[in-house]
Amino acid sequence: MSTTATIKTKKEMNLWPLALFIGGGIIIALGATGSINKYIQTVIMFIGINVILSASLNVVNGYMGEFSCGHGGFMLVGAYVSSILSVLLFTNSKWLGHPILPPSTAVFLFPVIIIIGGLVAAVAGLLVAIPSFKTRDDYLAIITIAANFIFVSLVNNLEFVGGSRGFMGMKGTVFAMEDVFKAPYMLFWTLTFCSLAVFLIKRLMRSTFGKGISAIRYDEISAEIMSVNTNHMKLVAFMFSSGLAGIAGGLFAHVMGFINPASFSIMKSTEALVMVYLGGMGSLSGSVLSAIIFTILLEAMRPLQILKWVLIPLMLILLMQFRPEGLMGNKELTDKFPRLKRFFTRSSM
Amino acid sequence: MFTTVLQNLFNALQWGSFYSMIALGYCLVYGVLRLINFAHGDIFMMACYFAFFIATFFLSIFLGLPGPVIFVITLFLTIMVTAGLGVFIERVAYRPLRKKGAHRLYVVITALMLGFILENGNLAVLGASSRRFPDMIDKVIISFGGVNLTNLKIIVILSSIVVFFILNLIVNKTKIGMAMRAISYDKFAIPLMGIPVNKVITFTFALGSGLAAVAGILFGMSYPVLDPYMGMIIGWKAFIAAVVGGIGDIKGAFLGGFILGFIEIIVVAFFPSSYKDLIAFVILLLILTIKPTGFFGVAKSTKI
Amino acid sequence: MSFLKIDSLTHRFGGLTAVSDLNYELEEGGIYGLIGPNGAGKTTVFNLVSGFYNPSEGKIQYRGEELNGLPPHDIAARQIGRTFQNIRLWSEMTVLDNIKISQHYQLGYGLPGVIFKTKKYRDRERKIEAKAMELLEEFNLTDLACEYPKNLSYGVQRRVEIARALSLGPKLLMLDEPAAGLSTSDVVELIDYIRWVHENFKITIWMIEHQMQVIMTLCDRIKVIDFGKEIADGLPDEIRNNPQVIKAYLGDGEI
Amino acid sequence: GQSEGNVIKIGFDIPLTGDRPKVGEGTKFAAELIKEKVNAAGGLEVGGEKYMLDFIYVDNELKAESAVQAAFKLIEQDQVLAIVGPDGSTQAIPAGQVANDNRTPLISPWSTNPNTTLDRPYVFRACFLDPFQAPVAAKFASEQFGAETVSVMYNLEDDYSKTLAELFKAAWEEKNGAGSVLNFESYGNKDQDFSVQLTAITAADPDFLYLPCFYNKVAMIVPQAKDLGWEKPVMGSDSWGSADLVKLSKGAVKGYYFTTHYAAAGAVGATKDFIDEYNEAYGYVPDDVGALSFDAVNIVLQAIQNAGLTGDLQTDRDAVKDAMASLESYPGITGTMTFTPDGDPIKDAVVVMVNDDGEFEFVATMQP
Amino acid sequence: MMLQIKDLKVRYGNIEALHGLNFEIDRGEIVTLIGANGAGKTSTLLSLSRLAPPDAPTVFEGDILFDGESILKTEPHKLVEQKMMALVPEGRHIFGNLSVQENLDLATYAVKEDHQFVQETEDLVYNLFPRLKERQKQRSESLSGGEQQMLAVGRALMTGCKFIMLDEPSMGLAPVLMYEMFRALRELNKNGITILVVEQNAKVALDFATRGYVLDTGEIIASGSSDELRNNKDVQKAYLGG
Ligand SMILES: Nc1ncnc2c1ncn2[C@@H]1O[C@H](COP(=O)(O)OP(=O)(O)OP(=O)(O)O)[C@@H](O)[C@H]1O
Ligand SMILES: Nc1ncnc2c1ncn2[C@@H]1O[C@H](COP(=O)(O)OP(=O)(O)OP(=O)(O)O)[C@@H](O)[C@H]1O
Ligand SMILES: [Mg+2]
Ligand SMILES: [Mg+2]
Repeated sequence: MSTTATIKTKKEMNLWPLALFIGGGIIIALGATGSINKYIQTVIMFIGINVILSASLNVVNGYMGEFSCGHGGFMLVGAYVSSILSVLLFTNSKWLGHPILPPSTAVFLFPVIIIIGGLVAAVAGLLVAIPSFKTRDDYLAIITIAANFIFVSLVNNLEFVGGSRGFMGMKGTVFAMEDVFKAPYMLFWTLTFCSLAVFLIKRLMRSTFGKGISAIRYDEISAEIMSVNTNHMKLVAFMFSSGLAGIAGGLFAHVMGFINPASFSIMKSTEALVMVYLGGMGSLSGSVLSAIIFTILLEAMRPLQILKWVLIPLMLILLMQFRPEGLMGNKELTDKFPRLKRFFTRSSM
Repeated sequence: MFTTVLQNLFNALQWGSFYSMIALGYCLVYGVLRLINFAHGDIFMMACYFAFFIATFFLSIFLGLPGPVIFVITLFLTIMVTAGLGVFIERVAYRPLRKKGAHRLYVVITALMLGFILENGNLAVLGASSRRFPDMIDKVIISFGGVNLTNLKIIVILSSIVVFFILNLIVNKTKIGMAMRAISYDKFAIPLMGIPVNKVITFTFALGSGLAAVAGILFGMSYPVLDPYMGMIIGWKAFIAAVVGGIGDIKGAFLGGFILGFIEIIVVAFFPSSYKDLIAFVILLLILTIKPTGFFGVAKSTKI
Repeated sequence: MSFLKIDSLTHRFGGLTAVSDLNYELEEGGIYGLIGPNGAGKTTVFNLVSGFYNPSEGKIQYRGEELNGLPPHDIAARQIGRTFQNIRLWSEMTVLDNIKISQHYQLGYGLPGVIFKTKKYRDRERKIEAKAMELLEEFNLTDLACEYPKNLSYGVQRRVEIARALSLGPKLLMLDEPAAGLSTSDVVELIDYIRWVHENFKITIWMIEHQMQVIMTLCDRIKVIDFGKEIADGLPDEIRNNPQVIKAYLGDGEI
Repeated sequence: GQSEGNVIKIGFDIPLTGDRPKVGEGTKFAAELIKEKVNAAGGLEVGGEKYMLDFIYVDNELKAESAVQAAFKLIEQDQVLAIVGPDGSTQAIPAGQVANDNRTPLISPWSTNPNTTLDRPYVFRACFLDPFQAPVAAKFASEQFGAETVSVMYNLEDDYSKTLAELFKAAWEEKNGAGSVLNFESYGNKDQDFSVQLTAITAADPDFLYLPCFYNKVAMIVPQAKDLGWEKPVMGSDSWGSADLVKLSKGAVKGYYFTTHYAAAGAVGATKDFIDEYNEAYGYVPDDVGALSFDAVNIVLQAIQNAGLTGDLQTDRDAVKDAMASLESYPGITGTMTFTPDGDPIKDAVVVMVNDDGEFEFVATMQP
Repeated sequence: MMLQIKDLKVRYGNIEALHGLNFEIDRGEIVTLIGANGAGKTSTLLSLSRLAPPDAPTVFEGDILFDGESILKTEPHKLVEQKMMALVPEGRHIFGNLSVQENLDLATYAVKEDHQFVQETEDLVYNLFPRLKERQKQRSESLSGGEQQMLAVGRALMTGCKFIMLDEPSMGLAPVLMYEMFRALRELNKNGITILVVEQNAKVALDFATRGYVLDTGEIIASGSSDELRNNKDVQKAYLGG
């Protein structure tokens, strides 16, 4: 039995990222050959972005059990930072003048600016991480909401990035890359970052270090008394989560080619929330699943116009009636379908 | 200058009154179920529409009736209907989840979804154009020394205070109030005290929604342009107000409403108005960082 | 220099003084009992030592080092383990994880370590895993390694909690009413366990208990407090026959 | 049941839900009028052949990202020949980018932000730009009220309102010197109480108030201003032009002026016909969005007729775009239009007054 | 017979916890239910008090008769309202956010009698546990473990029920208090209150009760008067630790 227990932990291969990598590869190939049209491609890109959003929010709301409602705010930070960088570095724009670097370098530097966006967002995460030492529960929820409002209205007042008029020109960077070599860059990067995010979260939550985060969810006091530095873990959780949100933001900005504060309002955060709880608190595969379902649902029901916004909530409510723990509870897909696990384990040996 | 300050004082009082009344509704439900009833803002919105239809109906058939009478009738009926709506929502959406022992945040998400349904359902049914709330009480502008007040402003401010005292009485002095507070701490033992849990909860929702109705009517009269999304942001902010006051505590919600009202209005009065949200929310964030359980909330002293 | 030294420890909750001017000395390797009527302040003393409360007055010294003002996790890292009056396991994490997590202070790697799966990370994880499995073995919980505590019976949960406290590798183990809610047969078992732990791990044990059977058979020395003040201190027999203690705590056994 | 050959697909990327469904509705209704008519007449005559019109309405929820997806859907999935919309600049700017990248002509009825069409050969608009409307308002105000000082109040989160406010401020200060704008107050999209801003404004007591705001906000602001003792005139922008304005404000706006694209009251010829048909069909006088959309759609159809159809989608898209760019003084119901190289129409602004019957009465046609 | 349990089978989800219990209690008796951890004692009391899942197990077979009437369909709060039975639950479940006094007041929610009755019971409780009197105004979550236990018992008394079930009342109580409490319960019993007490500490339980049932993994394996049980070899071995 002791062996099975050890095996169990060895079995925790990164199944999801693997699946994503494979799937992603195929999709990119299809995209490159133009056998799936741009519309489908954008839908896929938005799925990727939403997966990052829900999976990262799940670290705080699911695994750590706090109720953060301001994810959109961190997305905004990442989006603006990486957008400004990319316009500043690679393109010619009214706002920021001539490109600082030869545009062709974008091909290599694009992921870098996205990551920088993520890092800045992570730092922005301190705005809620530090209060979280003393403030808990719904009081903390309010702090996160406040943070969201703050970021949005801050940018609304920043003239040099266009305020409420929004900020644009990131398409230039994408073109710059395509000039070097024609390929569905955004598709590639969204899927790559998406799998990377899932992969990292999985790793974190499998490690004893990361399990300290879950310990906070189930009993913060005994966690602290059992030598878990809860403040530090909160810091890690919040910054990690908001950092990933920032990355999602950066990708979003470059897919859209135009961003404005309104796109990252409390509504965005709400969407992320819905995806997390729909998937199940503390279930990574749940988050991924729900992000996919949710995005496709939103897109598929577009023709229903206003009724869409009545039906989708209705469906979610019903779903929660039948699955009061979300799609997956706090289980992973592999816990539900052991066969799947065996398949993946074999394929990942 | 002085008149401006005085004028703004009244502006703040009126605006704060609305936050307070809605916050109280949040606070009631939260105080009992630890449920952030995000649908509350939209129940408030529905109340506006109910009042709109009821009032227009009565105004159109009883041409003779004086405004105040119609106002009272509308008030009464709207409270009834809205309370009904609140109870209905509790029955069909929240109670089943409770029975299944779902995590409280799933109920919160359900509440969010219900909000969307109310908003967009309304839009789908009533169509795109906004509605104009009928005037039931003729507006009287009272001005003294450059300060302009409407009779409505005064009614609003007074109502919020009255409502608060009534509520305070119910929650702290009556047994059902005590039961409400007890449920929030430990539902398990409630029946063992001979208390019908569901009755208490139903009562709570009726009360909370009734409150939203009062707020709704007065709001409709003060800001007569109705649209389906009017409840959303004011709802969020009222909830924030409730929390800053110390959520679950009636006093807290009441004062929290006014605090937020004042903060917003002072900010607009003294800074470029575009900084309203920015500064207001920074202040809130600071308050909660310094006082982690708001002004009146007591920290749940964990005994180990 | 004594192992644990408490000088004129006082703690107030608002108006109420839960612990007042308490002095205490533990020598390494002993089994000590702390008893007293309900609300005497026993648990509070434990909470003060483990850093959950900061003492209003007085000093706590552990192996020559002052603990006052240290956050709980730092105190734990100085190898003080404890259990709780009402079990506080991470009810929805596997027993194995429960045991692993309390080695948190020994990790020695951080987020980067996890992200890049550094060598150190892999070593540590392996060690932690091994140690955890070993402990489970010793407490014959191995079959339950992947169970959730919430699905375990009360007695077993108590055992898991002790195992968890031990995986922290404590030199001092504080047990708050370990026998509470155990049936008589389990209590007998528990007594053996505690004795075994004491010998096997060579550690100092300090316990609060209301079941005299446990206290009297295990403890080398017992302190009795009431209203946060010491009313007696001595060997089991002295305590058993101390009239003051009988009056305040033990009672006459009449039903 | 139409076979590919004789159908023309035109896509609409418009807000049918979200905060301002009324706007999308206006566009949709106007388009429907045209479609009914043309199809009733057996289709659109292009190069001797009759083509049935197929209009595809996609909701963009008044969200930027949604507008982008909608654009992609129309271009890639539905294979439309051209796109009408989005109405708001926030959606039109990114959607325009998509259309331009994918070489599909797009015309926005109502987006007044310069960036929408800037450096985008495939993107057009049917309305004049803010830099045009603002000075007109300034000019008119000083002539009509002999005003020297003004207070401005605008919606911070609405780039339309904000841009216009700033341009007006600039124009006014150029006329009457710095400091002639006494207040420059703003509010948020979801605000309902404006008493503080208005308190400040009434206290400053300017000659008039400029409100470049969406009509439903105007309907709230004006009465609140009057409650606070405001008696001076108020001037607005084209976003006032909605039948609902008077209803919602309970007539509080009567006697006030605003710059717009056309005057409903006392309109003649094609304009009047349109208004009557619209009113007939939907029970209210069309907003200016309706009117502009009407023109937008007609411009597209006109361009198609001028260009002719080859059957190859991309060639036709390019052709239509060129045809639109080369339209000469097209007689729209909101004035005659010729497009600048940027794709912006050159047309007159109209100033109207809300008369005592609550109609929008023609006052003057103006150039800055 | 006041209370008759007929062939009671209950389950949590699909885990069967009781496999057909049969026992009865008459007015004025003191009966105890002893057994090891997980034997099903709590489950029994919970099913008697008719709490709904997930708090309590579901009864899927058998019947519970109170004065000959089945109470399977009766809601839990009705049982208290009609003064049938009160339960002191395992783990206390006091209302931590209310003061000690409020906790006691709340327990009289369904009491229709005049003030006097309430006043008397209250005095009784405070005499029983003077410690509570001292803490009257304190937020009850900050009470010590034992104090909370006292409050829980006191609360059950306030409901005015004539039949009280206690689940491990001695848990966490100091010896002296434990004896006091059992003496107090005796007193109550003399005043006509029927008592069913679940205990881990079989010695004490049997000293206290007149009759007892021994429960093991959901079944009654022995029953009889306290003395019979005390002298029963298996019982001694398994539950009296000797
Ligand atoms: N957080 C708190 N706030 C206020 N008072 C408290 C708090 N914690 C404990 N007390 C009070 O301090 C006193 C001592 O509490 P403590 O839990 O130490 O008693 P104890 O000796 O452990 O009793 P028991 O054996 O019943 O557990 C009690 O009277 C209790 O009411
Ligand atoms: N909520 C629950 N869900 C599933 N099984 C449960 C639940 N509660 C109890 N059980 C199971 O039912 C059986 C009886 O539990 P119960 O608590 O009645 O025993 P007990 O005699 O009260 O034990 P203790 O003396 O430790 O309180 C046990 O095997 C337990 O595992
Ligand atoms: Mg204790
Ligand atoms: Mg039990």
